[in-house]
Amino acid sequence: MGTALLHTDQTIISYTIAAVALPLAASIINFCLPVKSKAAGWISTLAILVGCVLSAIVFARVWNQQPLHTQKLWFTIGNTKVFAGILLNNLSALLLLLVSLIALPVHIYSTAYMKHDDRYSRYFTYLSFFCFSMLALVVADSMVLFYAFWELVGFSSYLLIGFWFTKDKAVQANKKAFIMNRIGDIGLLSAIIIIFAQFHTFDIDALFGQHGLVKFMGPDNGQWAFAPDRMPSNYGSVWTRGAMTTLPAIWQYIACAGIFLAVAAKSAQFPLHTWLPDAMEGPTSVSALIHAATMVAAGVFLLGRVYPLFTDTELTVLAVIGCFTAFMAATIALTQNDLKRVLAYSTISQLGYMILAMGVGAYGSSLFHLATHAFFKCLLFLVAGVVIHEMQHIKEENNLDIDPQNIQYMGGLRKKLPLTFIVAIVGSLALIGIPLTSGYLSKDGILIQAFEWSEGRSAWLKLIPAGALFTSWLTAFYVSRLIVKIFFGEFRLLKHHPDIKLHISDGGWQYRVPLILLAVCSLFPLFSLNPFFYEKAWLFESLKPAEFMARENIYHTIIPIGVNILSVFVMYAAYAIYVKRNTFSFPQTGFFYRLSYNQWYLDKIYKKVIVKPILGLGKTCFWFDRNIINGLIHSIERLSRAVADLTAWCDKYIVDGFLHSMAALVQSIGNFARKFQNGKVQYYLYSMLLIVLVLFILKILI
Amino acid sequence: MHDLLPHISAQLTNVFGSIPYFMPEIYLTGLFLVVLITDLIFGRRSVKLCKIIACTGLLLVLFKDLQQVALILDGDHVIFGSMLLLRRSAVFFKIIIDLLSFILLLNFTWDDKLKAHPKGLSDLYTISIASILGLHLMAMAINLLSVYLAIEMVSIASYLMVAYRSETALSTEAGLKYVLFGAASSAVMLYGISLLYGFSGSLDLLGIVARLPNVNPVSASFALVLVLIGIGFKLSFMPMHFWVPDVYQGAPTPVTAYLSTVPKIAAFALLVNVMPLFLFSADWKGIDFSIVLSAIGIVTMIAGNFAAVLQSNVKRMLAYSSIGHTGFALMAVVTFNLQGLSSLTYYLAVYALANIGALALASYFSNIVDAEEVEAYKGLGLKYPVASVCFVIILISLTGIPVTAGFTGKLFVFSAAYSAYEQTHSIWLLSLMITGAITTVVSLFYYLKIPLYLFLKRTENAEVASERSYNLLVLAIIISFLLVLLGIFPNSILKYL
Amino acid sequence: MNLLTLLIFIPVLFALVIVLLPSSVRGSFKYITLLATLLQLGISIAIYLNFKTGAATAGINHEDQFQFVQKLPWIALNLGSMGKMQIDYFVGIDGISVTLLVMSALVMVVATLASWEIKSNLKGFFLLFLLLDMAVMGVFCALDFFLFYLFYELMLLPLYFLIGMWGGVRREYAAIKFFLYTLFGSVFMLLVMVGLYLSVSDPATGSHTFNIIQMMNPANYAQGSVFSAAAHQTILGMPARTVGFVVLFIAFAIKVPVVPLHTWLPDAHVEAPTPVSIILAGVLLKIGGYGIIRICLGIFPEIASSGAFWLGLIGVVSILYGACNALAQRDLKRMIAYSSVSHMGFVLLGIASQTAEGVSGAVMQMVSHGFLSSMLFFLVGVVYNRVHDRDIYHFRGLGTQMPQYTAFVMVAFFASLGLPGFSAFVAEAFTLAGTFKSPTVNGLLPYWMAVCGSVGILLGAAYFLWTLQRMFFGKVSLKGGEVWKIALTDVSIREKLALIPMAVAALALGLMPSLVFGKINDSVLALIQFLQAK
Amino acid sequence: MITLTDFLLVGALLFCTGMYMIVSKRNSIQVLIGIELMLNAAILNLVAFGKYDKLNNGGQVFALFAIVLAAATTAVALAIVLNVYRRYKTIDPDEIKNLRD
Amino acid sequence: MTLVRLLFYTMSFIAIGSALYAALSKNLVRSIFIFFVTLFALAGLYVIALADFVAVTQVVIYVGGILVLILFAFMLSGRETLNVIEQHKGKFINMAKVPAVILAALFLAVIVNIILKADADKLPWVKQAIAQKNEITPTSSTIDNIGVNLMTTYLLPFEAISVLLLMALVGAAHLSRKEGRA
Repeated sequence: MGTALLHTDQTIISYTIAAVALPLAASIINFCLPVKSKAAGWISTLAILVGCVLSAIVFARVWNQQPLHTQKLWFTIGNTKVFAGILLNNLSALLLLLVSLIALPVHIYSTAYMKHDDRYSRYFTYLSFFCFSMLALVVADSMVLFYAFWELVGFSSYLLIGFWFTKDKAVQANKKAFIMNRIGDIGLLSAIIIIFAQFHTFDIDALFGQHGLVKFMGPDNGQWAFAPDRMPSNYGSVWTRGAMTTLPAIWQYIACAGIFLAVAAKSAQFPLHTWLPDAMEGPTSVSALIHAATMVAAGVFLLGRVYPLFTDTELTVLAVIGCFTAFMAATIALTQNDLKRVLAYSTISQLGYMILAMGVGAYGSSLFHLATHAFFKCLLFLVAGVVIHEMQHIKEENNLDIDPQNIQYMGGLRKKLPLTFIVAIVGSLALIGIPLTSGYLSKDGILIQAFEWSEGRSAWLKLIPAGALFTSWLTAFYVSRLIVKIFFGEFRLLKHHPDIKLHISDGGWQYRVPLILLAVCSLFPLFSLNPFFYEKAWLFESLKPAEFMARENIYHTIIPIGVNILSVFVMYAAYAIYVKRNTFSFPQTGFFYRLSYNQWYLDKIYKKVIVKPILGLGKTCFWFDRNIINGLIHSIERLSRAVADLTAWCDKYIVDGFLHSMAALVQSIGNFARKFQNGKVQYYLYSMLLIVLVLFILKILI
Repeated sequence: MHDLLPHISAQLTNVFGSIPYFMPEIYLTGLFLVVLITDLIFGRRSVKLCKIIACTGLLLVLFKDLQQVALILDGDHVIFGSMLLLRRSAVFFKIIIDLLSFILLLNFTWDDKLKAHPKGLSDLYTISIASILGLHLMAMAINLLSVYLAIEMVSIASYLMVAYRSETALSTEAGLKYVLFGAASSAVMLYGISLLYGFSGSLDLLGIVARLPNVNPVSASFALVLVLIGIGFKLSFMPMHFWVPDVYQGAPTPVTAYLSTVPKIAAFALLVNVMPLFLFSADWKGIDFSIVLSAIGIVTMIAGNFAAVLQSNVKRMLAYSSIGHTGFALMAVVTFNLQGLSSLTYYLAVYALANIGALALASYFSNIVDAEEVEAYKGLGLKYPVASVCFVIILISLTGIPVTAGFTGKLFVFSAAYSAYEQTHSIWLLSLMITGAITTVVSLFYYLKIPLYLFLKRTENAEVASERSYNLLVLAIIISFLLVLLGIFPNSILKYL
Repeated sequence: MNLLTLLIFIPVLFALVIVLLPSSVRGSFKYITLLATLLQLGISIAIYLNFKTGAATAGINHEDQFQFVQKLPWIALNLGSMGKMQIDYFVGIDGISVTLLVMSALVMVVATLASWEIKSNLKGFFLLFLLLDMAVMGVFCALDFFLFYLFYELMLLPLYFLIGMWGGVRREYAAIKFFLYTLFGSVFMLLVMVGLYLSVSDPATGSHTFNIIQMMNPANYAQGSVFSAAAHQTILGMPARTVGFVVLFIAFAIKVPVVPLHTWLPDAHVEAPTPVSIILAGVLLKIGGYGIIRICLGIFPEIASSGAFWLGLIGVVSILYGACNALAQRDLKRMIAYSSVSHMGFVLLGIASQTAEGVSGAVMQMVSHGFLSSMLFFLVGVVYNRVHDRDIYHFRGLGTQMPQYTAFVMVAFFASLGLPGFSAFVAEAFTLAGTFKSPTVNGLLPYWMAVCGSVGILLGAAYFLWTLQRMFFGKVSLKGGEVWKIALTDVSIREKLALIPMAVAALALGLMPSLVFGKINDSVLALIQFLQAK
Repeated sequence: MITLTDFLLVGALLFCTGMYMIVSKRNSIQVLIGIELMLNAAILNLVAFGKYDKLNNGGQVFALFAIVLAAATTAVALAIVLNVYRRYKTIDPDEIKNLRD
Repeated sequence: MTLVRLLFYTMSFIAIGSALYAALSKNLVRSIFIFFVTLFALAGLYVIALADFVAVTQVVIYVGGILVLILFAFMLSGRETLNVIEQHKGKFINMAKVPAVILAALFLAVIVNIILKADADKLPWVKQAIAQKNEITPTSSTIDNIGVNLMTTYLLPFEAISVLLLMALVGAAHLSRKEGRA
């Protein structure tokens, strides 16, 4: 409720609301349409288009301005008033624009991609609903609302992953995704509750804003106490909202852990990342939007929102985990043959970067990378979609029994799909972080700041930037492998099925326009006019932390150069390896090799020294992922099932058994009483007299 | 003789003065003679006539009872030279007894099996009128002689009624068991009375109470215990309850209804007349009979209710349940206060009403489908909905679930016990209450069996026997209506008690 | 005419109509019942709309703050030395009852719509149904303990027969189990009730009273009476008030139900016909929670505080145990029944926390669960009616077979597992928030209970999603083959009519929690204040 | 002088003999005789004590009533026993146990 | 006095002895006839207790009424009863009777105990009666006293028992009647 709202602010607010609500409206309309209605696609697209425009206006107005915050009383519970409102600052405005900007091409693309589906309008219902949730998540100002949309995002992702619900794998995957996300949600919920218990408010602005409460409280003496030294001179009215009660410090850690859990689940960080590769069972366009660009970024966004909550140590933990995730996912990506899986692991890896960046304090870079990554990863997925679509086409045309996503069957598509090839190259280069792409800008920022951060810290922490560096080379390798396998060399399917017909092309404008749009966005100009210095990017400049160090040290020069040179080298290596194998029949693809006289030698070195260990590492990591982490999840599942069975057993035999034994007791008492009733009157008399007498004697004696 | 001469006129004045307080009993005696003579003159064909006479006569008696309410306003009256004590509770007990007896007398001819008795029912009316006279005496007796006489009168009448259907084996068997058990109990009781008399030199209970403290307490207690056996036989509490299931099962159903209700009420009246005298005598050093009665109550509730769970014969089950109810009613007795007394009266009245209803319906089903065992009730609920619904209401009342009179009865007993507990903090009262609560749940086990078979079990044969026994049905409807009414407005009766 | 009285006794009037109608028009009974329930719904909504909020009408322990009050002398006996017995027909509502009333009325309408499936012995069914309806409404309105108890017990019998006569294969067992369990609780409740009655006297008349509101005031307890807080009496060596609280709590806990007093519930739910399951889950379980709030907390506030830990513990155990059990079930209805155990655990947890958030959350959870569980049971009934099978393993790919049905199922499932936007989310979140706040505010519950509670939410997701995946997704494969395929038609108009109000209600409460919170807030605050003051 | 205790002891012995009979005899009539013995024991007590109740004659009058009542009871009991004999062709109470749990 | 005492002991001995014989005898007929002896002996004891009217009543009602009734019953029930019972003839001590013996013995012990404890001759009211000359002496006639009492103090029981007897008569007659006859 920071500043008084101006008239113009009111317009912005209403624009924002419109931008958020339009997809919802589209979703509702689509829900009411017949299942196969083709109008659905255009309704959704229109909605997101208008939304996009409105977001852009909002962005322009809000960017680098005073944050806008407006709220209305939602409900009162006890003495707590729960507000609902909109908080627009740089972060949310950026995301608002980003999400709608990414969603637009994906929508267009989808109209073609899903054209033949039986449940066309449902798809757009879900998609629009997702957009709504995501946009609302971005602008929500209260933790409760934030949580609500956080879950709704997960829910719409659930719907979309399981869109082809007759596919068992898809259904398994969406269940897994939802439950994993749910674990994160519980973390977030706990965190929210803890924060609420500590601060008695759900207001994000009041909590984490400029004069946010969180900044002034920290673990102290075992209490999550109020730190007087952090006390602001002009502390706001929020302080007077009820007496401050303090929780034990442990709850600060738990709150952070909960938030981390939420981040890990949404942004697929170790150890909750395994749902993301499986989620690739959904339509590819969905993967592009949700599982590459937007939803998975929500975790990073959350971190951005609650950044002040984290203490230094906690941030370090974040960095470690981000680094590890990045590294692990990259190694796994090395050996995958499923096109989308490679991209999925790459996404995990890149998200790891962002978390790492958050951890090392590169708040701006992290978000910068989030934005750039959104574009090029979305692009890559759409490319994958085209490729898969065409492979599917081949498969259906020739009645083949192949997996259209397997890159082993592809190759040489460069000719058939020229546009796709070009944009794919752009996307990959951006992903690798080659200069002139947006990826270079953001990634280098992260690396440089990571090194800067590790200065003056424990030696072990040097591993973090080192790992990040190494990961970026791995990235270069697997991306090259992917591109080479798909677009270079021969079309390997022909080897097995020489007679197949290939009627494939880049597809209609619905395919081309998004690809081009995104490819353009993946280049540097959108973000910075200076293609080499990340700190010159406008986005970064607005988000950078106050104590940001200017180009003062060596890292700023060495790292970009080192990274890129080695990356190029690695790319070449990959190219050499994967194209080389087919060189004999396709000489035109191997001219680099032929130029080198010691190609065999290199090959061997590559194979023995680099490729094999790396591949081995990748396999190991994948094995680890499948068996240990997933196994852990499965064993937890099995354990919970066992617990469930145990409780069921308990219920049936112990709790109910108690009841039955009560019944048996009643029966036995009854039987005892009945024993006297043997029909003999003298026996009755005898019992009566004896009982009376014995009782009398006892009574007298006692 | 010369010693007595000066007293004779005073005695006679006392006798004549007592007569106004004795009108209902005089009418009953007259009624007895009229019925007897009708029976003798018209023989077997006189059933209807006897019934009409007996019932109208009983109404007259009831009227006289009601008139007595006015007589007791100025306090209790000891009449016939300390033989009887006419007091408020006695009058109410008498009214209840007569009212219920009226229903029961009506009921006799409605049971097909009893009606088919080849020797006719007119004798039964004669016997039962005499028995009612005995009950009246029992409710008022305050002298060992009148106590003994009243109990014997009721007992002998009961033996005869149980064995009445002399052509059937079960009835006779029940009669034999009853008479042997009863005669033995009364012999024991007489021995106790003789000791009591010997120890105190008086037959008058008040006199006994005054002098008994001078005797060795153990001896006095023993004599009292023996007397208690006699009363216990009528009340059928543990361990004097063994005869109950056999006799109730064997006796003709209307007789069972009779036995399980009115003598019990009268016996309770007797108990509340006799027992408090000993309890509140400050000099009494013998056994604490409130503890004895509490213990008996607990054991009786348990024995009756738990054993009933395993029964399959409806009448036998109701017999056990009546034992359980005795135990529960003892809870009201051991409070020994006015509230206890009125709650006891109410509880007994309601219990008796419900029990009569239940047995009337047992007769009803026995009449129309020859169902004695609960298994035979299978699926009858949908064929005879009205009767079955009444049965359910009546059983609910017996269990003590709202909104039936049984519930309010239970509630009043509990609250009486509670208020006594509040003053004494006696662990026995508490355990009585807890046992009462537990056995209520247990009682549900078996009471529910009947609705269970009536409604929940399905049966294949769909034929519906022609509905006869409208009388019983009407009776059951009236009773269940009354029970519900009393459940909602217990005030209407309770405020008088 | 007092609206509440009207609300309570409308079913009886209609029941009389049904009694008098001949069996030849049995087809109209359901419409008559529907009319009755709709009328009730109308009245309850009118009550809701006219319900005044504000601290002056908070209710709880101030008799004059209740609304729509009707108080008529009913049983007044002069017991001589024992003083006078005073039982009133005393109905009235405060914030806590009003929302439950509306919820119950709506659930009753839906249950009536679900009764279309009943084919045999219609007269009996609808009579019992209406009787049950009356009792339920009465319980929520009664402010005299005696009256409360009367209605409370009055529910037993109709339910026994409704389960026993129209139920499934093991209906007898289920019915008896239900009856015995509940009676067990209520018989002992009777004892405590009598004890309270004898301890409390109405300051206005001086006679003993069953008035619940008067029982809340420690000043009304007679000197040295059993339940007087000042007297420190003992029963069997335990403090009398503790015993009283525990006994009452057990009675209500059986209804709620909490572990380990819950085993009647799966049996009763599974065997009961759909409308009865709906009422059982939708309304009856709430009576337990309501009773705990109104009676256990109201009359024994200090015991409720000292025993809060145990209450909370039981709540947490119920949440987890119920969820685990649900996970192990393969009968759909049983699964949902256990999920009810789990969800109702939140109610207990919230109540135990004794914070405004916790108690509000608990009430909200009751209302929300009322709608959602009714919806779930209705949905089970839909499938069961078509093929008479409920085994989760016997179905597969129903999503293709019955798309609309699946949509409803998804709404119900996701709403139940606490998806934001639906009522359960708000309820559970605030229950947990209240629980977590409790250690700092009043120090009653430890922190870990909130954490364990949230694990319950997770488990909830697990079993619902598993069921969804197993039954509704994948390729169509049914145990009954083609026969089932033909039988399994999508939801009919009537079914939609029943389902949509529920879904809308759950959604509306999720979006506008103030619909509930607005009405209950003052009462909850008053309750909290009352509890703190003790 | 014959003391009261003497009478009482005689009565006690008779009483117990009667009690022995009612629980052990395999014949209803003998059981009845046992009951009569018990009654007589009581009557003996009454009569013995009645000696000191000259004015009211409580004991003796009670004894008279008891005798008469015993007669009535016996008559009824015998009527029933006869009926039992007709139905069961035995009067052993132990044999007559159709009514039992 | 000693004569009376002797008489008392003799009578007591006969009464108890015959009662025991009746109790132990397996033969119903013998049992019944020896019971005659018991009753006569008891009547003698009543006389010793100065209750001559009671003694006479005892003889008339018991011996003349009840026993004859029993004999009738016995004869009506026919020889079969006798036969059945005679088959049981056997050992004098039957194991099946042991519990009954124990019961009787226990009772005896208790009763004797309480009789001795009560110390009947020293009861206050007895002493008072002796002091107030309210004691029946061998010379006083009790019959007229009883008559007056029955018509005054005990009028109610006296009248009531008539109803009782009538009722018993009706009932017993009903039971014994052959079926089908009015």
